[in-house]
Amino acid sequence: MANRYSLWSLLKNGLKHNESWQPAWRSPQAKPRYDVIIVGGGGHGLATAYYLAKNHGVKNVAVLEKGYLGGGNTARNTTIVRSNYLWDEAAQLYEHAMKLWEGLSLDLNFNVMFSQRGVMNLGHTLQDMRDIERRVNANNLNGIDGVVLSPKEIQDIVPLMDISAKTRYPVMGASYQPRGGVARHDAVAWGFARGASELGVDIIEQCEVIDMIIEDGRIKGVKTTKGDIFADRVGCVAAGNSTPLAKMAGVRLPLESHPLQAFVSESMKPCLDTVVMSNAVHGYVSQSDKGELVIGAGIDSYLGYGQRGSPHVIEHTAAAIIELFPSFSRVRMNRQWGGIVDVAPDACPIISKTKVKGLYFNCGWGTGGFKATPGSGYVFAHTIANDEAHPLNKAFALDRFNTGHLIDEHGAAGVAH
Amino acid sequence: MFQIHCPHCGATREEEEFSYAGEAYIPRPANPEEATEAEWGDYLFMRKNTRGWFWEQWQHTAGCRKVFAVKRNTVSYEIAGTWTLAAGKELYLKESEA
Amino acid sequence: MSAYRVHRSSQRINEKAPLTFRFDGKKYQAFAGDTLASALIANGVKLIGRSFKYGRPRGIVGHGAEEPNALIQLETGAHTVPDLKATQVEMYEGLSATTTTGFPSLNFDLKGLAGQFSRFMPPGFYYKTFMGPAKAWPFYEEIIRKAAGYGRAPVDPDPEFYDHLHHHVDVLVVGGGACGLWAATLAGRAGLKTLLVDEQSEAGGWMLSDARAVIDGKPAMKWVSERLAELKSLSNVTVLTRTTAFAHHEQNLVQAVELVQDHLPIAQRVATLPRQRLHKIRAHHVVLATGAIERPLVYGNNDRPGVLTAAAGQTYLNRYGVAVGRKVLLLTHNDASYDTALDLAEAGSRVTLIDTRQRGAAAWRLDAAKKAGVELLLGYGIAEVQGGKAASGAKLVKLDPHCLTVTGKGPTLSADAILSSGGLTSTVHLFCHNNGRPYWNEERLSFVTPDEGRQGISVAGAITGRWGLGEALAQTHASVSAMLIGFGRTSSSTCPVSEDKDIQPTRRVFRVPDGKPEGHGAKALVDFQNDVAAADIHLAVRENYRSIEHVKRYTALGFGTDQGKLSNVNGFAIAAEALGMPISQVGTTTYRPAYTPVTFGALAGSHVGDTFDPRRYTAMQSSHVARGALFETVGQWMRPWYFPKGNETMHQAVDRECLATRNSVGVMDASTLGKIDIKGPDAREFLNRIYSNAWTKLDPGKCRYGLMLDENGMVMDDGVTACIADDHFYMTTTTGGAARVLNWLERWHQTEWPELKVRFTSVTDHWSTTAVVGPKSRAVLQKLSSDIDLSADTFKFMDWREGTVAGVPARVCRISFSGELAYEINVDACYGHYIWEQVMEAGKEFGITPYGTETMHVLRAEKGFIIVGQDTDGSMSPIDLNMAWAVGMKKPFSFLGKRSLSRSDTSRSDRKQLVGLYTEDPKVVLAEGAQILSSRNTQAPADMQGHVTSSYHSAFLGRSIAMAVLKGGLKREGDTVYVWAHGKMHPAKVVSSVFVDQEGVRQHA
Amino acid sequence: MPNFQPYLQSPLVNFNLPALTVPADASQKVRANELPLLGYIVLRGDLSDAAVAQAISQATGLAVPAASRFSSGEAGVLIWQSPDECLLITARAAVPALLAACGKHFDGLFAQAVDNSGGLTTVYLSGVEHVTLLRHLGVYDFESIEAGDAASTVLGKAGGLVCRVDGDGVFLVIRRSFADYLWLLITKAAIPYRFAVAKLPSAGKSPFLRLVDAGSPSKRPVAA
Repeated sequence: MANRYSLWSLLKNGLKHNESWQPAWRSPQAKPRYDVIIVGGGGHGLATAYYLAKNHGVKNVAVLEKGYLGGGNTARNTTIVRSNYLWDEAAQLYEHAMKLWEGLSLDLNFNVMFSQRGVMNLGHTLQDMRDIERRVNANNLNGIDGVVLSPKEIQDIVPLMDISAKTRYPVMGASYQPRGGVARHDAVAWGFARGASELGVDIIEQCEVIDMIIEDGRIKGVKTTKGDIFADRVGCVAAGNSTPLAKMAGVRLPLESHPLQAFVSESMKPCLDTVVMSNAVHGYVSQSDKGELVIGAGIDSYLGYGQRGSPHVIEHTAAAIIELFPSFSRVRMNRQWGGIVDVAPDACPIISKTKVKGLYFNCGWGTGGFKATPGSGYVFAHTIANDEAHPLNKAFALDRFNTGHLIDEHGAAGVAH
Repeated sequence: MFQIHCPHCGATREEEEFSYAGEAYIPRPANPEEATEAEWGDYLFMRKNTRGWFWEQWQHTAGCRKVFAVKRNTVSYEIAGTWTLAAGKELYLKESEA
Repeated sequence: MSAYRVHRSSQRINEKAPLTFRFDGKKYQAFAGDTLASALIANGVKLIGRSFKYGRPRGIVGHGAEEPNALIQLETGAHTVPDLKATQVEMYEGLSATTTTGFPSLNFDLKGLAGQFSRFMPPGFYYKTFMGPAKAWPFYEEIIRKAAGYGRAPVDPDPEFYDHLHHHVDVLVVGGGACGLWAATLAGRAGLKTLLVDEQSEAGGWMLSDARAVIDGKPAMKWVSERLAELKSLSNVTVLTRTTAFAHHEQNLVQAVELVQDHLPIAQRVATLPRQRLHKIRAHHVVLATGAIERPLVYGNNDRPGVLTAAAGQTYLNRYGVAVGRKVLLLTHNDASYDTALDLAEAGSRVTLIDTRQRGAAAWRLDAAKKAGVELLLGYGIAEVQGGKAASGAKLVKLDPHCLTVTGKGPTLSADAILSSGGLTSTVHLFCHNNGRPYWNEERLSFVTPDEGRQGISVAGAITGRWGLGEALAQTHASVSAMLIGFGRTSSSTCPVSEDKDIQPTRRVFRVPDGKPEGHGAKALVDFQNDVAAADIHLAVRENYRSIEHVKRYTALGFGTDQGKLSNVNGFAIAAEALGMPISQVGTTTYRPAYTPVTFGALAGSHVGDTFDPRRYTAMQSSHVARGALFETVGQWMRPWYFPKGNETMHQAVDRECLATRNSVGVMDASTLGKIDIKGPDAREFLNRIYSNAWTKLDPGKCRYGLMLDENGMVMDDGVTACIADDHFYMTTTTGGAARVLNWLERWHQTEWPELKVRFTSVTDHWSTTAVVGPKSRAVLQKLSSDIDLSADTFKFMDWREGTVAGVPARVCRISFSGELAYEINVDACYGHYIWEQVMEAGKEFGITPYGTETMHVLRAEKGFIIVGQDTDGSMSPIDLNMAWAVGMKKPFSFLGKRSLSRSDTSRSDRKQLVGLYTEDPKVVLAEGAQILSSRNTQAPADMQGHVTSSYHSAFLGRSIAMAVLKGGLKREGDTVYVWAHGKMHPAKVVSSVFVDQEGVRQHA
Repeated sequence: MPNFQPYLQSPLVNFNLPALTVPADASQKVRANELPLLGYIVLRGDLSDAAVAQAISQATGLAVPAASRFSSGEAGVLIWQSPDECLLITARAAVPALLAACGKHFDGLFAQAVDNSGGLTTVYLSGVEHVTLLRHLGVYDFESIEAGDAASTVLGKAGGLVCRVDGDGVFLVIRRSFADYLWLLITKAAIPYRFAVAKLPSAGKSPFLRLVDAGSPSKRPVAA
């Protein structure tokens, strides 16, 4: 790698007043034709391009991003990574991603600050606890780490949590995945961009796809704000904007795009070492390396592409956080934001071929896309390169909505991620 | 947080009184048994999910409990109008033809 | 009193009210009206903190919300608050604050040592190192985490409370400066319902700092107090101070937080008042008069303690009677900050004004400065501030008059304070929260709002880039007058007059050059809180982080608790230069709420503690409490879980409750079930469509169990529905599903079948339901009812009768969720408690036993009855549940979900299906949620065949029972499967899911 | 059969309001108390259908109210709920007769009457800050509620119906199972206003308060 990052490179460049650092990725002019076009320069799209080049030798690839790369949900999520999904299909996909996360910084030579500080999903009712038991047992049999914690064990890990019986929804226990954690979201996009660019992928920012060029049921290329670009294979990874893209190709998707909000507190000394999630009281929280509490709010019920939601959603989340952590009442929210999540009916993604030959979609990640980033890119690259699903994403095809073979992860997904 | 005019109560109220009820005017196949798997799947799950002006349903849960039609821009969140389901359908069909 | 305290006629502090406070344990004096910041400066305290990344010493820079450095921890124990800006903390007697940074101490900081090597820790430092070995990262990370962060989170629950207050007004004015006051005055005079909010302890805005301002020929603060008096006299106007509008949402919903009691000593806070109040204001029209914030210039070591903005210097002096220094350097590029120099000189400080402009300010100002004894250095800049923990002076450079370069050395001057003015930045945040875009005004060097505002929003004063008081008031007057016309009102008021004397143009300077290539000289800070220097922005661009969002995210510019109020425009300008494009093309980043930080407590309001979420109770609640029930949360309902006697464990109590019920009689509160009254000539047809089974032949007086499917064919709810009359049904739903089912019925009726004449009315709360269960239930009921013929032949299983029970009108249903002879007595809930007690009394001779949900679960599981949500999970069809008997495939109308059942996957025969399990060891009670394997092989990924949904010890059978879903289970009766949970494996045999009384003899008794 | 002595309990019974009730005085800026054990009948029918409207009027003696309004008369209060629903609040003792009258007049029409007397209760909220209190509880523009108005809206996380007879106070009609929660919420929000559980004022012209007298124990229905 021409521009390898290391302590040594920091020293060397520091001595030169940091004037010799090279661009992290190239920003070339778009060529008229590529082997593969990836629409969407978020984490998933960049990962797809990276693995296309790295695993499949497909290097003549363009990633088209309508804004700045990593500016969509990659930049707007609460960075939680876990793989404790209920159903075999989802569990194996997310666990594959987890394994990639565990080697990602070294693989990319870019520290994505993947921090395995553990993820806790709280249970507040008897049914919550049954679901937790079921999921942890399934996880263990799928080779995924996880234990069921008692309130006392929870308290040992998260001392500030109120586990008393006086709360409205007392904490009855939790599932805990020690390998879960958080990662630095922007770094994931930048790391994949740098890795892909290094392997020859062209990253074209500020390039919006405005139409698809389709002849005889085959994709030929895309029309963009920077002109027509041709390719025989086009993979769309555009999260909340997937439906408008699909519409250009005459493909219908079972998606609804909703606002999902989040907020952070001011920066404080370490007070929460673990990711805590609760579906029943509707909140999830972790503390970033910078010291901010990063808090995920609920999904707004209505359809929305505005990257903003309604304030009462944030207010309810603040109340939920106080229900779990009464002392955080005096902590202050610094900044809130919203993303657009594309929600599929079974809360599972679609990683699929379409009726248009050479056109592929990777979408429907709902609130859970960030944690899958490397895994999603990995299997989507395989799907595009071979025109056939990887065994891990076979079950996530579009036709499941016709046959009824849904993979219902609502229980595992809930609001949270 | 939106303010929505309920065409049944004749009043503009805050979003917290309403609940969202999804895309409007999805026709249920007249003879479900005759629908192919693809047609049925389309009806069940495929959605317009429009970016821009969108016909949707809201229910005035805390008020009259009536479901009604709203035409709302899903990007700017501007609301063009609200109608009873019957009145909205005429307008919707006219727009769909145009 | 220290040398920094001076008397000013304009000051707002009360010299007759001295206060004491503690800072880092040391006692100091202040006056009422001070902020913590003004009091610290007055006491000569300069070092307040250490910077986030490099541990650089930091002091107070600003005087309000823009402060990036002076983050303090206020008070201790349960009242502690982290990360407050000292500039916004109002002083009170006994206040105690501590610094939040510096390890091991503020004076000697290890991070500060590391910061000496900051050139090796550029932006992206963390991304470029600590990657391997992978196992070492947690170690590095713990050090990074400990080094980051400012204050400490409170540990104790908050002793104070918060609330919300909603407003609906014609006009909301945000900002109580001169323009905001005038806007509110105009709106108020026009009779509009008007609310004005201002973040400070008193209105006046910049007028509080500018002792020279004149409006309508009088001192501006006099004009301000006249306006306030007038507004107070208008009943249609409300003024809220200490109230910050922090977010602007759809259709002019503004959230504002009022600090009700934060300015009071803790002991004096009124227990009956909230600490803070969240105002949610829905306004027809919003006037944003949010003003502007002065930004500093960017130059070497501009972050040393003692370096402030000129506006801060002027504010501390005129408002608080505090001179920031006795020997002051003021670096500027504009005329306005000459006032600061004049005021300081007037107060006795020695002031050197360093103007980057060759010719300085307008002649009248130059004259005034000279007259006041201000030393003028024209055409100079500061290359580097000197001093470590406090600024001691600065090294100057001579600037080229035309091109922004260094042409020579300048003097080195000593000073105890250095001020700079880099021009004003309009406070456009609220305007932008909801899609509004500001534009770059090259003349005013600020992102400003368009004069016309936008739909529903007027903008007034400095937010538009009008820096002169006269022009700002004139623009406000015009803008608000136009708004009044929109309301159909006119105004006869004349615009207040303030003379804007002539000024010289500002010099376009953001980064003051030091004559060296960027990155070679002293660190020139842009974002103080995040340690972002000018060179860092250049580096980000060099590394291709070229979008302004990338620049921000890579360097952390603007991501602090000050949200970049001082740094954003300087950052954009420097990025623009590095990118070689105009600022207007670089654009702004998106502004997001909150304008200033808001406590979680204020956001939550009263929705905490016992009102976090409703607890719903039945009419029998006090009976249950009196009998020692423990409760289970089901949805929002509190249901009795079990009724332990003495030291009984749950297991023992449930065994006792089960046996009593099966052998004699038990009683359960079933009032929480959802109940819907369904009436109309098409009620029966509607039920046919909404339920999977047939309703055509159900006669009045009869009940039937119904299964409700979603359109995907999966079971979503179930319950018993009674036919009251041909056109009248009484439906029950699950406890958790009541609201969902009512909405489901309404939506299908209204959207799909409006032609059906049927209506639904929720009567969940009207009826109390007491279930009397067990072989002696008839005997109990017989003691209570004389007008209902209870004989087995006439009142059959699944019949219902109207009559009286214990003298109260009742609907009695002979239905059973236990497989026993059982009756459910429905009465007006006001009689619920009475009936329950009567049943208890009548059952005494049979040892009647109240039971809760746990025993209910065991009894129904013994009969194989499902619980929706426990034995189903949204992926179970009625066929999967072995309930094909409840699916009327021959019904003429294709009921909801029917078509989905015949899809290729849904109709597979190897789907997971409901079965019973008997463990080989009858004492083993399987874990609910245990997974089922076909073999003992647990090698991951193991072949999971299903899971245990319900599992209990059956005291009646003297062994364990379990319900489970199992792939192809309906054809696997007799097979042995292996049930696994937490590393333990138990073989079990697949059996029918009906364990007790398969023939139904008991319930038909 | 033993001699049964049925008793009724109102939804707020667990707060024991009668024991807490104090005389009203001006220092209490927010006052509240329950109007226990009234009768509630849900009337369903297309109110724009003249025949239905007439039948309702004949059965109740009350005019069908306009949208978001209520009418009142001897039988009690008739509150508009939706284009096909009204809520009749009456004395508990009058419920059986009114139900019967509805049954009679609704015959042949697509209209129904459903007894919901066990499911609801009414709280009188008064005092100079009673509107402020409502503004703490919910998003509705409570200042705009005029005499004769009935607003169905959200209060905290529950629903509620707010009716104003005069400037002194409002009547909140709430569901039984949410009554505990709402009472807690009211008392919490009222902390700054010298809250009191105050004796209900004499009925005067208030059609709601008149029903309390009509529903006093001596006039309660005798069990059939």
